[in-house]
Amino acid sequence: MNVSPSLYLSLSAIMFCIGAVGLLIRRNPLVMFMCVELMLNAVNLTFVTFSRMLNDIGGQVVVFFVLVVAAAEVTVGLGIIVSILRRHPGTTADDLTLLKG
Amino acid sequence: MLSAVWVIPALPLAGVVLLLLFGRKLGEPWAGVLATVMVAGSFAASVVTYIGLVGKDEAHRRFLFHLFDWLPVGNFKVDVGFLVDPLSVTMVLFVTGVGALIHLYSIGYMHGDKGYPRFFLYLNLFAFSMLMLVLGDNLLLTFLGWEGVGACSYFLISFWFEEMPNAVAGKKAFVTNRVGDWGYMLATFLTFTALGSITYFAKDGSGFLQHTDKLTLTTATAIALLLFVGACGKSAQLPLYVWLPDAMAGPTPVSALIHAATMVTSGVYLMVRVSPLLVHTYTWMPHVIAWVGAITALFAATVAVSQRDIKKVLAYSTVSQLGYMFLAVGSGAYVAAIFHMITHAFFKALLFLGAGSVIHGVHEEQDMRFMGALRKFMPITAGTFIVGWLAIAGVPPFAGFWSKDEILLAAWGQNKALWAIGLVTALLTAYYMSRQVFMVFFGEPRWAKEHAAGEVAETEHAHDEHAEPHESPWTMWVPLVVLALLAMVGGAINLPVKDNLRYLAHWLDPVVHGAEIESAAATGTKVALAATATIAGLVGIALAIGVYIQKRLRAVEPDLLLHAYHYDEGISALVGGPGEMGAQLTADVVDKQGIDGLVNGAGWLARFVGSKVRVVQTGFVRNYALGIAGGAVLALGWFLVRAGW
Amino acid sequence: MIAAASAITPIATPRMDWAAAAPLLILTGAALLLLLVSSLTTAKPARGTYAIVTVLACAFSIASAGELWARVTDHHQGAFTTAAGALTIDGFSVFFVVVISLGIALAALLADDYLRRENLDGPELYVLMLLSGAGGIVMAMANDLIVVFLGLETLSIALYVMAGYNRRQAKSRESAIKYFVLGAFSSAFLLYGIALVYGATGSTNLGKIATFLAENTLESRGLLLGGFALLLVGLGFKISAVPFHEWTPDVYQGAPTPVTAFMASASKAAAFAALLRIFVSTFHGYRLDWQPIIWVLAVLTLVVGAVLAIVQDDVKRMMAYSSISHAGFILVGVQAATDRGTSAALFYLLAYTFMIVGTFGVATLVSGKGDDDHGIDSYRGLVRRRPGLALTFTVFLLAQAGVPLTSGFLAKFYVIGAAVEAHSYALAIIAMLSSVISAYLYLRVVVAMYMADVEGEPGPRVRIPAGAGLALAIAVVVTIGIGVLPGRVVHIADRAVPVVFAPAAK
Amino acid sequence: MADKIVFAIAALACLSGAVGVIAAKNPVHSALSLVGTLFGVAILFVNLGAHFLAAVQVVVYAGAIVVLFLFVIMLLGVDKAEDLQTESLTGQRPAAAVIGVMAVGLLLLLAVRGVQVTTGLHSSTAALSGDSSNIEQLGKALFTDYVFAFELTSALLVIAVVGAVVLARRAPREVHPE
Amino acid sequence: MVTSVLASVLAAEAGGRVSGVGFPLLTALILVPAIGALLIALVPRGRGDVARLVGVSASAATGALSVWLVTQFDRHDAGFQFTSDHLWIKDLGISWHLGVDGISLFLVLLTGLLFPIALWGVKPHHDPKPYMAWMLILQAGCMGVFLSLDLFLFFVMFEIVLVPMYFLIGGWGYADRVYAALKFFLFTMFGSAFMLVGILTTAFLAERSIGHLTFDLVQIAEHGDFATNTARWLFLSFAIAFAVKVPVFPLHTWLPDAHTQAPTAGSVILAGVMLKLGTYGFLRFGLYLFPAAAVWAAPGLVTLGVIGIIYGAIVAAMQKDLKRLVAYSSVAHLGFIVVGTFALTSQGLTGGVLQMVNHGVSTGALFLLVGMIYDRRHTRLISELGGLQKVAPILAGVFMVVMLSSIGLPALNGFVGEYLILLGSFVTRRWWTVVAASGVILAAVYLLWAYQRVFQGTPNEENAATPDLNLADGLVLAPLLVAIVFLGVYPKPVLDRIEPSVDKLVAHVEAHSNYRQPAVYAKGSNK
Repeated sequence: MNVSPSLYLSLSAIMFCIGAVGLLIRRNPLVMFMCVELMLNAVNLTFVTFSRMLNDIGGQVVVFFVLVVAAAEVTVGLGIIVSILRRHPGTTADDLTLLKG
Repeated sequence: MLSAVWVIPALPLAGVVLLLLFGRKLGEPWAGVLATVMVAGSFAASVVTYIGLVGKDEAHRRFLFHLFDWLPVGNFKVDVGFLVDPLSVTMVLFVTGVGALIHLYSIGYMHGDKGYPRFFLYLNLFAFSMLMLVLGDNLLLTFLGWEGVGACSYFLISFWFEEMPNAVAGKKAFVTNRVGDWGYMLATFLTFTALGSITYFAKDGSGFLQHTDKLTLTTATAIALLLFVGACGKSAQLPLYVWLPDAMAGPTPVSALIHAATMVTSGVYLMVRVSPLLVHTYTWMPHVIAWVGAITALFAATVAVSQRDIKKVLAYSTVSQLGYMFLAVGSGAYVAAIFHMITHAFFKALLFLGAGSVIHGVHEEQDMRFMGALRKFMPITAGTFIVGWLAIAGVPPFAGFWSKDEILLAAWGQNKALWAIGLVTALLTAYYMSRQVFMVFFGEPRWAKEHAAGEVAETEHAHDEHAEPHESPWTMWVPLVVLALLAMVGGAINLPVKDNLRYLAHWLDPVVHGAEIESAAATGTKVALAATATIAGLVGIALAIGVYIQKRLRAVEPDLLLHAYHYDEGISALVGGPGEMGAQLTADVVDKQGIDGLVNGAGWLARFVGSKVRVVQTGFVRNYALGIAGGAVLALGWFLVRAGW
Repeated sequence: MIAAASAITPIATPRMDWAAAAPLLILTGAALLLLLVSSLTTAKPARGTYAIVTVLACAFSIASAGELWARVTDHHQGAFTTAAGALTIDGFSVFFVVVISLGIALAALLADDYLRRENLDGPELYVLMLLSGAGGIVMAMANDLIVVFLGLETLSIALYVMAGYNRRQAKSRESAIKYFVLGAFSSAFLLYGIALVYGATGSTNLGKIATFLAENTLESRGLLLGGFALLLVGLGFKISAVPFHEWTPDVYQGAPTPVTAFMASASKAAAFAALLRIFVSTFHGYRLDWQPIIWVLAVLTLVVGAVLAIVQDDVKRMMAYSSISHAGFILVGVQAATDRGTSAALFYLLAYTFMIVGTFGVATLVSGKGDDDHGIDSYRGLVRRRPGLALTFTVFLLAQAGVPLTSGFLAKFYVIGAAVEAHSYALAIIAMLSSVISAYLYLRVVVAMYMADVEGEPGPRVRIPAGAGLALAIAVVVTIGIGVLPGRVVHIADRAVPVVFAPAAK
Repeated sequence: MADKIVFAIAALACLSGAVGVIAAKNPVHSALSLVGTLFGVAILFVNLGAHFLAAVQVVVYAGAIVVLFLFVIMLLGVDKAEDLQTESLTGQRPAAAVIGVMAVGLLLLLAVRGVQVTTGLHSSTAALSGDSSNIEQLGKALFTDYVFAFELTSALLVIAVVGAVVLARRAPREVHPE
Repeated sequence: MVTSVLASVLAAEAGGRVSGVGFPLLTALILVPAIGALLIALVPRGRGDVARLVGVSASAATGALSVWLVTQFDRHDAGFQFTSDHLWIKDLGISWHLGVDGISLFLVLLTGLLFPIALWGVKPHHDPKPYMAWMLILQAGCMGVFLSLDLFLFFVMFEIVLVPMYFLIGGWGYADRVYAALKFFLFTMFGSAFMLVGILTTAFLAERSIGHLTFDLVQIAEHGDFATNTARWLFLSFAIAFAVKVPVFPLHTWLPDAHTQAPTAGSVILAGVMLKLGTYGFLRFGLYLFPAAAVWAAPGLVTLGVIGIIYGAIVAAMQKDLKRLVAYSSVAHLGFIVVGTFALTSQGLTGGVLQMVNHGVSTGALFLLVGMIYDRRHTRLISELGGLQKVAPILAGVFMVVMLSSIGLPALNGFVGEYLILLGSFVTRRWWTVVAASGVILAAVYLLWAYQRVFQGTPNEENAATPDLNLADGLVLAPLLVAIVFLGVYPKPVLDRIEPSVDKLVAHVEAHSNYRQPAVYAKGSNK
């Protein structure tokens, strides 16, 4: 591979941070959740890059599992979001402040 | 025979227990009788002991009677045991003797008082404590008696506790004494540290008085000073005399017994007891004692001049006479001190009881301005009182003359100035005592019209307002007569005219040997001094006649003296004012707000911080995420720094 | 075709020691059973059936754990790995099997009546509990970071659902989504951490990592330590260590109380299991690098938890905060990075499981229908209405305060001992002082129950159903029992330290 | 050279997609730009020789997950634009910015410096550069070293199903317990 | 195996004598009240009288046992007697190790006798059942503290006593009871927080020199060696806990609240027994474990003690609440005990130990009396009382005696203790003692003043209605009065039993530090 792995890693790092920041600044729960997906993807990229560098399949296997986890999370997560939005459409993350203090 | 000594304190103690248990059942007069019998009994026992001691030859007139160990801890050993030697026996004799008489007197005096049994309970308790004080064979046992008599005087001064002033006076007495006791205790500590023992004399020679030579000058002086502080408290010397005048709040027999004859003299006793120690102090130490005594004597005498309360006069006179005794002690005339103590016990007790009788006669009136001409109504009282007056005024051949003479002689030997002060005091004494006698027994009766005028604030007996003054019952005047006799001939126990007539001196010699300073003055000087003293006394009397009988001279009774130079008021103001304020400050500001404030503050702080921090818990999920991200960044940063990147 | 088919060489699947996985199998099996039966049969089963099944499953898993314990403590066999080094069966994991199973069982007992009361009855909650419990056990057994991750997700995802289980309640829903969003967020960090560690060591298998780190010295530790940082974020979130704790009070308060009990006991235990195995054992060589951070986390967690707890008026939330402070205590044990520290943490977790389940159990009962009356006022004068319950609650509270002769005291004693042995005296003292602060809040509740003079009607009489009653009874007995005679448990905890295996030679 | 270009394009896709996700007012647009990112990542996977993963990435993520997102959005009709100008939480954005920047910095540091020193033990599971194909290796690994994890995912999926059911089905109407 | 053998050897070395009385007497002392508490739990809620009966008899039984203990005690053996030592938590080297010596003997007796008196003498105003149960637990705990020879065990007992007292104050106390109870609990817990750390550190450091982990007091004290500074820190960690309990100025502010708000019996026990936990701790765990450090810290603690004496007296004088006044007087008295303890002379220490008992008796009696006054007048405000001596002479008399003992009048118990303390401390710390002795004056001031305001003067009509002591009250107070007089007149039997152990302790201190007890002028060497 003649693209320096550090580029891949940097890319994933940036993606990860974008995702994180996105979760911090977006109010729409769905979008926030997408940001999580972004972060996971970034990590995936990292894994694959490392597996490449280390010449080891393990990293890729991990990505496989991450995909599964992501899928499961999405299912449940969306379920939760739905159960809320269905009652009060347009609820944003900032509207959920019954519990505080 | 001597080993029966334990009976002496045991009897009054028994009296205490019995009165405690059955006092109320016995009631009047049997409670009083019981008490009197007990003390009389211990007087008898004392006589027996005395005889026993006389039986021994001079060298062996010291008998130690061990009862049981009291506080044995490590090398500190204190037992409950009695020291029988001429000094203690002398004390015991006149304590029990005078005590018995006063008990007898009280039977009549306290007639009809609801606290009758309680009174005699206290009296017996006092007798017991006093005997422990004088018989104790170590400083601590003496201290036990010392505190005991203090407590009793507290009980008895505030005997009529419904009257707040009495209660206050009692408290004052106790606390002031405690100040002295503080010195006393420290003295015992120091003695123990220095000599490993606080027993006066021990069979194995370990008593601290038996090797005072081991002491450094400083230590010895320190011990002596501390003990003297104690003595000042108990014997009402400057600056601690303030409690004694107030102590007159108690029943008159109490004033006679405790605040004239016995307890207040225990300071003198203590000083004489430790005379072997005083020898090893710095030479200025005796001077301190002498000067304190002299100044107190003069001070009190001047104050007595303008007192109106019949008992207050006697009180200040007592203070003054006690000063005399310390003057003697300070001048190395221990015998003279004891001698004066005894004679003083006679005539001052006499005077007090007489005063009591008068007060009784005029229905609890104490202000001399509302008396007068009483000799017609209570002849016996008057007669005996006059004897007492002559004795204290130092008119030969009454008892007072001899003892006072001895002291002045010693003072002369010590320091002429001291002698001068003593002389002035003698003059004043004669003056104010004459004043008292004239105001009370001579002149025209003032009580009747005063009563009519009804100016009298503090008369309880309003019902028999116009009743005539009357003579007291026999139980009261018998003791008066006896004491009067003693006051007349009391001097006989120590006549300086011929050496072999100085019984007391010889008797006490084993105790004060090596400490007693024999007057070096020539016989001529002695006579001259005696004459001067007598003349001084007579002058005083003459002045009084001029003022109060013939009314040629105007009476000088300045308020300054009436208020005793405002010394007492000053102290009270200090304690009650800034003192109490400071304490209040400590309690409210320092303790409540300061320390406790800090404690509660800590609790408050936790809650405050909590209530501030909880706002971070906004409930906004994105804030929480922020926290997590922030934490992540910090952790990452720290680790990378750690990794050296 | 046939040739082609025959050309396929079968994969030599690794040996699987089924007995070792027995606890997992039992729990998941029970879950599936409940699921199938309840979905296939229309008839409503006798009340309490689900709970009973769950409890039985836990009982069996504990029994199997007993078997395993005998095996791993046996000198000839000892600890071992299975499933191609994915799982480690050692005293440590067996201990957690017991703790987590207990957590499930007790929570199930609480849930039984609760669900009927809130009219949510159904097998799902139990299924989820069992599965997430299984996930927790996996975390404890895991010998591979990715398995840890999967276990964690299994645990969490189920918990997200459980938190929102009482859908009619806005609070419940809110707690669910908060927990979910933050959980996903933090697990992303965890994953990144794993990635970094993988990059630095070339493997996700703890055994391989350990041996690699033991045999080689990295010329630059940056990648590895970066991994540490992010791993700590992920796990710190789960154990609700400050500053990753903020979800805890909200979720604990909002979730159905039995679920809260489960979270506080089982899921916290699982997270700590992972933390201990990864850091204390695997990264032991690098403890000088991570101890300071744990130190800071511990202090923050202790103090913030305590200080915020005392200003709460809602008992459920109060206990949430106090559970944070307890996590701080356990972190003190972790920080010691010694075997004793680990044992102390284990003991603490075991003791804490009973205390906290008991506490939330009482809360479940007192809150009454609607699961809403958690204000401290609803405890006022409880001693008049239910002296027994009040006394029980008092025991749990005092135990949490660390009063002697309760398991709580010994737990603290043990943890502080570990810290002291590791010479972190400052931490020990801070911990004790924070426990003084938090004692205040426990006493506040006690005051409300005993000393508040309630004039007027004392309020509704609290119903104590059989299941919850049983759970409380067990909890209180154990809490005091361990407190008085802790010798046995201490002995076990002492021997239950994790073992990290070198990879099976290929 | 070629893969450099590929990388450049893919990276561009990733980043623009990512930015799009967090910058788009409308959730639908976010979802779509997420797809962009996912594709970019997939391409990079290919570039890195993880062909199977690339495929799965497209299928699962783009094909399933994002669709699910869109589905929900449509279902609940929450696709109205979100106003990104205002920030209700004071200090949230600055803080986020600061943290973001720091995070980027640190992670880049790791990425750049970390790489040169990656001395992990090589091909601990199985060497990529073997004769067998990526898929085969992956499969092998899944069923040998990672078999337990693989099995565990089943539990995960069960939970997902149950959870979805529990959460999504209508709440039982209030029936008063006996 | 080896350890157990070693342990037994050490125990033997430490002079531990196996119970001379057939059965584990000390364990019984702790268990009897505990079991009594359990029994009360079984009593039906309605039957308060039964509960009370059980409570009184259980505590009385304990009292009887403690008396028997004293009779069986061998006064020539300075070491620990009746020891019983059983392993409790094996893996941590914690054992149920009990023993009694001259220092603890009379505190055990005090605990044994004061509880039945308090329980019998004062009826709770409500809920007798839990009240009795808590009291018995408290008694068990206090016994445990005085008997335990294992650091862990000691701490357990030291802490456990908080709980019953907390409930007693909070449940049966007066207006401010909740605040007082919380303050008491948290304050003490704050102190013991440090001690717990100290205990553990001690054990783990001692492990090096002993070879195995143990919390056994005797083993650690005899065989553990600590670096100078370490020992100092450890000593301080213990000292804080004890100082709070004593309480030593300035950690005293919990005391007035707790004592004032507690129910009468609570105050009696609090002042009579529980304050001694601190002073006893100083002796048993401060001096014995860290002799050198104790010597090092002595000046500071003596200073605090002296401050306490003066300060407590001054603040007491200004109190408006009679009970609070007595409470503050405890601060002063405990100051004396601290001074005596850290005088490090056999007189000072012996006096200190004796004074613990004395204070328990006198102040216990004082609180009983204040309680009786309260029951009659329903006020503790000095300003509202007055002239009681006229209407209740016996009450007044008894109060006077107790007060005088507290003032330290010779021939009463208070004096003996205070005198020995001052004597002992004068030998080593002259000037401190000079100041401390003035506390004797102040004590007279505030107590006599209080007596004057409460008992003397003419009573107003409310006070005029005050009934005098009845027979029951008299019987409650009688034993205390007897003790007051007896200990004042003939303390020898008590001193003889205390002193050997104290001397042993002092010798221990001398052996492990450069401190030497100053030799006062020896009696043999005269002439």
